[in-house]
Amino acid sequence: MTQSMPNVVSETVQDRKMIVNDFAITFCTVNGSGSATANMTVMRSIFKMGVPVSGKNIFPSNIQGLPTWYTIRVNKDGYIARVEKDDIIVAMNPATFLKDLEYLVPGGVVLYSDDIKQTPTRDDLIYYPMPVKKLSRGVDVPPQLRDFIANMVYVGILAWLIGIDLEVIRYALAFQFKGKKTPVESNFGVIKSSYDWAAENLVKKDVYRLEPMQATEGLIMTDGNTAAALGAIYGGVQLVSWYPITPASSLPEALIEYLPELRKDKETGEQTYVVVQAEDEIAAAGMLVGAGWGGLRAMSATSGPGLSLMNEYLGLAYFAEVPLVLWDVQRVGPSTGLPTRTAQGDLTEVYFMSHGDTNYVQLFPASVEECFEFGWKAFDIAERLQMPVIVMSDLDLGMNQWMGKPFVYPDKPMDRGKILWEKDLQEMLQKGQWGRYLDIDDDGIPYRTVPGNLNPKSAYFARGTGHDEFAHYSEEPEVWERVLTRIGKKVETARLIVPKPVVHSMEGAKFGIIAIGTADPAIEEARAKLKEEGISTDYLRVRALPFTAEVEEFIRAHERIYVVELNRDGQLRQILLINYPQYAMRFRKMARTNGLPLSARWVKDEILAQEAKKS
Amino acid sequence: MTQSMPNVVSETVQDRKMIVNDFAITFCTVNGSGSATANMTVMRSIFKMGVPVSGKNIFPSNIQGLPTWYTIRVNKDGYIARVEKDDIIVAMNPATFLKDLEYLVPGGVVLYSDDIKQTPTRDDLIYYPMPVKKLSRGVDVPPQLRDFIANMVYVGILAWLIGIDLEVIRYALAFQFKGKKTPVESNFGVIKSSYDWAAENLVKKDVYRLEPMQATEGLIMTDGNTAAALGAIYGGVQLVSWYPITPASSLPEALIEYLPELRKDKETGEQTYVVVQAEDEIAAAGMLVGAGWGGLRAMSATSGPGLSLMNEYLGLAYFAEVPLVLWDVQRVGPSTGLPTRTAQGDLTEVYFMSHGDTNYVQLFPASVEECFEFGWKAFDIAERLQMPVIVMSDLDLGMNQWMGKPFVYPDKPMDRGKILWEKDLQEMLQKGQWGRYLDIDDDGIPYRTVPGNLNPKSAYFARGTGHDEFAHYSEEPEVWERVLTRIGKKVETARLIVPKPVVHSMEGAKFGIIAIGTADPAIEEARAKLKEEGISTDYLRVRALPFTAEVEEFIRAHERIYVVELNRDGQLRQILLINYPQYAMRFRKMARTNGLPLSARWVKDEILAQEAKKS
Amino acid sequence: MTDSQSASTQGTNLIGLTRADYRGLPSTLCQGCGHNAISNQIVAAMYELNIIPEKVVKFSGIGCSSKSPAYFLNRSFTFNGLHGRMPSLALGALFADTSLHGLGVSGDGDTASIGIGQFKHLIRRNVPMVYIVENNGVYGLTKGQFSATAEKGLTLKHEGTNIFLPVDICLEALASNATFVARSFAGDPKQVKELLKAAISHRGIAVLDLISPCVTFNNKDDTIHSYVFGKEHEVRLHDLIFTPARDMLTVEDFEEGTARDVELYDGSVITLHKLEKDYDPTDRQAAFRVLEEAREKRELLTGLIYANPDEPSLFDQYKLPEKPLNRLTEAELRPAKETIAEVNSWMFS
Amino acid sequence: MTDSQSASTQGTNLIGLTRADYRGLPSTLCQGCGHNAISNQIVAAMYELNIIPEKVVKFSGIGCSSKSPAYFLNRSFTFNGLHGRMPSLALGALFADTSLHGLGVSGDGDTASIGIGQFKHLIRRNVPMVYIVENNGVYGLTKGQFSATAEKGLTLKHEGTNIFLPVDICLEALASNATFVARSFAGDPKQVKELLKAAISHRGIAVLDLISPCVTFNNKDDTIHSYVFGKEHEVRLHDLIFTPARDMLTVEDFEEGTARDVELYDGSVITLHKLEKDYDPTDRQAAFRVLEEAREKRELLTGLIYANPDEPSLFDQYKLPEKPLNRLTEAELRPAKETIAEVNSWMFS
Ligand SMILES: Cc1ncc(C[n+]2csc(CCOP(=O)(O)OP(=O)(O)O)c2C)c(N)n1
Ligand SMILES: Cc1ncc(C[n+]2csc(CCOP(=O)(O)OP(=O)(O)O)c2C)c(N)n1
Ligand code: SF4
Ligand code: SF4
Ligand SMILES: [Mg+2]
Ligand SMILES: [Mg+2]
Repeated sequence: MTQSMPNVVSETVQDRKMIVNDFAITFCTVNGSGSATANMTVMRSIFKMGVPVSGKNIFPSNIQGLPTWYTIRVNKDGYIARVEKDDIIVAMNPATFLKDLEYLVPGGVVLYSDDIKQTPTRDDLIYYPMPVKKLSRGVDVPPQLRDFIANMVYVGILAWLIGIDLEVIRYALAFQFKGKKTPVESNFGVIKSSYDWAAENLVKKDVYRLEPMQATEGLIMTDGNTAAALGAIYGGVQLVSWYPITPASSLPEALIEYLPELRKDKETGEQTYVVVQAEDEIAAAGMLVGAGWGGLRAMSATSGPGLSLMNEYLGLAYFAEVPLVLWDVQRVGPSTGLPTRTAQGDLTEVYFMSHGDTNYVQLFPASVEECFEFGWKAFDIAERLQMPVIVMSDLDLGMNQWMGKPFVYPDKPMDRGKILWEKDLQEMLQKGQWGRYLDIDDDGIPYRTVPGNLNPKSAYFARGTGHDEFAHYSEEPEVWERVLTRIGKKVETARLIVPKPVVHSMEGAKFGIIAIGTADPAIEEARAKLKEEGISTDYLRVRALPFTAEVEEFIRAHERIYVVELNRDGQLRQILLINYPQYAMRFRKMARTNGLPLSARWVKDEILAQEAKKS
Repeated sequence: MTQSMPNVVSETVQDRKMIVNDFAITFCTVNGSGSATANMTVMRSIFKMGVPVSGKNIFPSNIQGLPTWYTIRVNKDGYIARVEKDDIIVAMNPATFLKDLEYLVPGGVVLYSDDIKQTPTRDDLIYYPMPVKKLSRGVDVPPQLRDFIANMVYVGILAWLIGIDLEVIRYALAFQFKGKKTPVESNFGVIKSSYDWAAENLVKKDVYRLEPMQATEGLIMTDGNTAAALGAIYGGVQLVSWYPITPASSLPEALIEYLPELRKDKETGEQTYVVVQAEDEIAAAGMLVGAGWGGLRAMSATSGPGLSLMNEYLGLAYFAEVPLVLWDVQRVGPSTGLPTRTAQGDLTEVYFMSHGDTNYVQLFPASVEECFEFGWKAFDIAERLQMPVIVMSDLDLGMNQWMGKPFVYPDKPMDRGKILWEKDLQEMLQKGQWGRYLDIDDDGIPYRTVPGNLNPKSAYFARGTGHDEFAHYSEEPEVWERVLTRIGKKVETARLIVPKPVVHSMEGAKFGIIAIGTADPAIEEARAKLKEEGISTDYLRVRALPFTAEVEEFIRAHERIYVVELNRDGQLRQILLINYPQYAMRFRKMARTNGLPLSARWVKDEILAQEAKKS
Repeated sequence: MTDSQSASTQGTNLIGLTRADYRGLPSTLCQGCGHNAISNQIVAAMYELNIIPEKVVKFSGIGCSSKSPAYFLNRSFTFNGLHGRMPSLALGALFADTSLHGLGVSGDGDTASIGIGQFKHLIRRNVPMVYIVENNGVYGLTKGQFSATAEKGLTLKHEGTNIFLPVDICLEALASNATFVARSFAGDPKQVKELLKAAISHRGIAVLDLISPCVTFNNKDDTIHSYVFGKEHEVRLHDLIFTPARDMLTVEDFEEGTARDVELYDGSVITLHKLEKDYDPTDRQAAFRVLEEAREKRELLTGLIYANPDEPSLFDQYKLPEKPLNRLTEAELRPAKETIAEVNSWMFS
Repeated sequence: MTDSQSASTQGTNLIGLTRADYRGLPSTLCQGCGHNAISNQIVAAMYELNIIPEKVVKFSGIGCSSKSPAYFLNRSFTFNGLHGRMPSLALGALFADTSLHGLGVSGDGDTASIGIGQFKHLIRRNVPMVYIVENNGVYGLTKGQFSATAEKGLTLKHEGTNIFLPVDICLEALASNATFVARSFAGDPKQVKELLKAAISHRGIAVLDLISPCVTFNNKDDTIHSYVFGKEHEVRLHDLIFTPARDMLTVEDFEEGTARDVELYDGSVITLHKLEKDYDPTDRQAAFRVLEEAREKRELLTGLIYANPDEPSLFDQYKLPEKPLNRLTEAELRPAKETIAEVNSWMFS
């Protein structure tokens, strides 16, 4: 095939201006072929060269043999949103080769495995063949690892092409293989020899080049699910009940990995936590409710279908006032939808989850450091409010690798909320009275006891049926209304303790933008681009529901607000409408759901289009 | 105790003006004591006397021995809303006796069993003792029916007191016992002798009196669940899958009762329907989805907890475009809540049911005739739209007895929607192409085939995962967005075919009222009262979601709209806000949930209070 | 006479509590409901076992049966949860303090219809608790529909005739490797009580399938869940007496060869007095066999059907501190400040 | 040689279809996955049974196994539903046209973890369909967590070690009164195919527990769901051959006393050729026993474990018209106009 590759881009490198630290590379492979390690190695290496980098894995919902794309964006300014075009592709999958070419910018680079026999359709690209088979042949690895090793070929050639430091690569490999010498060396061997082959046989004709920077110093790199798990561990999580589901599984799996490291006594082997794989999400939710009621910090992680199954139990938790933490790592719905693609499509379901009038706290992390932070904070909020807290992450955040600030040790002591042990109860009873559902402090939140409390007055009968302030069964109309109204009051208390939004303002902003979670990178980048075109914007990133006062302030200050989100119906906007009817006409819908993270380009174009229509 | 009853109301009947056909009687009994038959007999008798009547059963969530109240409202003007005060009580339950007295108007009547030994606390009432034991002793019935028969004593005494025609009572009994002579006669015997006892021993001192009218001629009397079942039978229901839950159970049970009468061949015994009691609501929903997909008219009935369990399956039905009908006979939530009390608290849950972006049709019947009508119509809508239709009834409508217009035979042929059998498909293929999810008519609704179609091109692979117009699996971003957007378009088609709202206008109305379902009687009555006070109102009763054009028209025409509903958070108002941001500030919240149907008094007072605040 | 019995005659038990300390609110179930009879035996068993009421946690689903925890052990924490989903609730809660006695009460609808999945997975995990099914073949609270344990051919007022074979709670428990399986009858209070005591003392899950007539909806003389049927067709596998560990000296003597003992993990003993045939409740195959035979003969077979006293419970599978998890302090739960640097180093920092 | 076999050698079967008419899309499962082997046998069985593909409806839950219906019988309707909830979907759909063959494919997670409740209730109702569990002891599609059939002690990469006894699909089916229960192994294609044919011809529910190795996540030689283990530890209860009703003349002769026949309701016959011991698959007690023994011996016991060919299916319990319900017309479904007056009279009008 090499011969049939067009080579019309005849300018040499010198002819064109180099593009340094600002391009995107997509690895086009099939899943199950072990390319993840190779891709991670490239990404980590660039990161360690001090250059800002981000990775997006677009993978199919199966295990082996289908097309998978991994895009690494290198951006000296630190922009990490998804880009719509590639500058470089590493083409390993014949099945998608021709299609993959379409996504390249003119002058883009095609590093292709010489297994690929199709004749490319574009002649404005630069083609480099990679003799993958040949270069991986010599290596001494077990046959089942052969494919795996083959991927190291492209690492080596790419390293030569864009200038990744080989020593940094070795460092990244050492990290990957936890320092185990054999795999590090055999992989590095292939990389090195491929690098050398490239140096000898290829002539660089493209313009993409890495140069070391200092922009990632002190940063960490991880995925949101791992960060969430670690945060939860620092939050003192005690019971994890879960049921596998993409893209949530790796969160409990990270708990399974790290809990023994951090929460198991090195000497006695005693563990201060329990992880239970439930038989389904209803059971997982039931375990949460039981454990939360029992005074444990209990959490689960799930995604759409599991969330829907938990509806009934979450309504019980709301009404029986049981704290629990649930991570909803959102994927594309409705129904089974696209299990391996990202979305922000469960907001309204959660907002109105379970029959009857309910309310929950939702938290919206947008970065790995927020995953860590909300990982522990969610427990404080849940126990303080005696209410389920649902942390709305998504596949993009949960499963992709992100640069981030190092995790910060919790800056507050744990808030175990209004829990009464034997003596506390004794004192309370001496001072006056205690009723499980008595709102003594007028903040909507009663005091609770938990099983194991041996004070003979501590026990009460928890239930999902009508009850009075003393947890006695009641069908009295006034009692029902009073208790449910009091529970409703918790929302006001919640507003005071949930994370406040993050606001970014510009001088002379023409309008506002409101968004949540992983819409963030695209918005930040789009704002910079708009700014370049002379359009200043303000931006508020909501971090929790119920909304805090800052949200209203922001809305009040802006005549026009784009609500940017990854779903069809504009769910965040719907919730804003319900909460701020007085500003209803300010909210512009900017919602889409196609399974991909937003790009800055779409955000910018869509805003410009709507702005144009408006005027 | 008779002696301790105060008797200070010394005026004789002649002194005071008689109150004719306008009062409320509450029977205070314990459940499981068989009082339902007695109460129904009274209600049916009054109805047959031509006097408008309504009944509300306030019963506990257990089977036997707890307080139960049955209120019959007699109202010559035809108002049937719940009233807050009683004119007459029939006190059979010592446990609640003193409390029951509190609900009486001054001058009210207490018919009490002489078993009750408490001294009453009010002296502005008229007390009549009833020697229940004595009067029921002589009757020849099996011992387990003794309690049951005892209730007939109060029927007889009440009949004397307010003037119920004995022959009408016999007619009502004959209806109750399906003409079986023995029970009719033994019950009637007790009624007659109690009547005679009263005539001989009591002196009428109160002012309440029935007089025959012609206001109920041609009307029927039944409960909403029965009406719904019958409507469904005329809608050709083919598969009923259900799981018992109060207050929905009597709907499938009515299907079990009436289907064999109407849908089983008298000769061959062949049935054109199947009823399956599922193991839970998830299974019930699954059977619906299977059957609906298979081309059957499938329905279920449930209430809050069951609805929450169905979330996942309903999302699948939405996305795989499967028609089905679900009756949500609402009770008080969240959680198990008050299973035997009424509410309209599931609107927002249903509106946003299941993860991801979804949409459903909701229908809101407000009368037994509408239950019948929506009973069949729901299938036409569901099959036309290939979408779940949820009929939002409630305990008040579903389980209480209501007067109503006779059921009207469907005025339209069945609409089986866009279904293709062998020949249809053949023709379509000859003309062009067919794809299960291809929007040929540009109304968002594709054509479907169903299993059993033997055309070799008919089969397709239904799923909850991403798929293209030809039902092929797809993870393509554009395909996902296109298909989901197209499904979203169905809402617009739905608007054109769902039942339109009912609008009642008055000359010079100051504001509008919007409500649904069983808020209706209280609103109608409140409007009349407001009118008496010189305040004219317009009223729109929504009968379906999505909203039709008439709703917007109504909103546009009113500066101020009270949205009246039986829940805490103002759910209908929230949905209005989402749909009509341009009118957001017009919607006033008027929501409450205490388990009881609304009273006209509360509606009126609350409107007046809000009006006062406004000005 | 055992200690506990002697104590009871004095009005207080060994820990100084009266029967009243084990009671609950007045029952709101129907008069004569089998569930009430069972509540009474729970009170008696707990009293006689000298259990501190605060050391018991009760759980239930939804149904008349599931309401009954309100009618005993007022001084114990209780969670009356969702229909069919009590097992997961109990599992989560019991981890909070593994020194507590878990006591679950469910119905046949709650367990065998909607709840069969959670029931079986609870058993599979051998969660240490007593799981009582108050089995009346019908949904009481929703007024008389078929439950999954209704006999084939049973006719109910609004429902027609049941066309399915019943779920056998004991067989299901066995199939899921339950470590303690018994059946009894609300009309046989003494046996219920002894089985309860043994169940409470068992190391893992103890499933009690208690036939408990619904007098309102399913008590016709010829239906298998009725009082009359039970009285007439009960066949006891054995007479059984439970002796707590500390009472070992007082174990009653049976004639040689007429009794067999099952020693529970805590040292207490169930003595099984042979009736018709000798029956070995540690033989799983035999358990399958007698259940099958009883079904064929339409007998109400009662007694200890199977026990495997030593199988580790779920809690034995985790190495938990002695202090209950729910009493652990911030210092015990939150990793020390120093660790954060290491954690960040794991993140390729 | 049977007709169907002879037909197959000519490239078309008795109804003139080629194997290709029974195929599906190319599999996207891993190479070597047991599920693919089973798909192939489904194609073969359907082809050899001369079944019209349009007369089959396929159902599945969610999992790699549940994807597999895309890879066979392209010309049959299929509904790939929700995780663990295929049984209710199938039940509802099959009522639409009871002349169709229902074929459900599930996984061990789909059936034994989340789905055990629906699985057991489907069986209890004896819904006439084939229910295949492609049992690999692991969740394939979510990348290797324990399913409820994972062996105790199994260690998986991200999950640690499984501490629970496995759910035995066949035992569960038996306990729920399944009328056809078999186990086989994806590595024993001929047996799989014969069992499939018998299952398709059975009157009621036919449960096939097919051990189907997950080569990616659970195929270590010493684990019970692996190919190597299966090859080494398979113990066949019998050799078995299915003969459709119309092929009766061609039934192979076995030596006297070495075989026993099970005649299915439609007249077809399963001939069981005795191996070690004689085994009577109509004996429920024996079925319980061999399953128990196999478990104790850690054997992969395969063959027809239990059959009760004549038990009425769910559909037999309803008197349905011959015309499929989903083809009934408005005239057949909507009561006549005259009836409305009578209905109103029932409403106390
Ligand atoms: C999800 C859900 N579905 C249905 C119900 C209604 N419901 C309440 S109790 C009950 C059945 C109880 O039967 P069983 O467990 O046998 O208890 P019993 O009343 O007979 O003691 C049902 C179906 C409910 N509460 N929740
Ligand atoms: C409600 C719900 N929970 C979780 C999932 C995620 N999920 C997809 S497949 C699967 C397990 C499949 O395992 P199994 O049935 O054994 O099939 P296999 O892939 O092993 O063939 C799970 C948990 C889901 N799709 N839906
Ligand atoms: S209805 Fe039946 S189960 Fe319920 S309380 Fe009454 S007798 Fe007991
Ligand atoms: S992951 Fe396992 S079960 Fe799934 S396709 Fe691959 S081998 Fe088969
Ligand atoms: Mg029951
Ligand atoms: Mg599996």
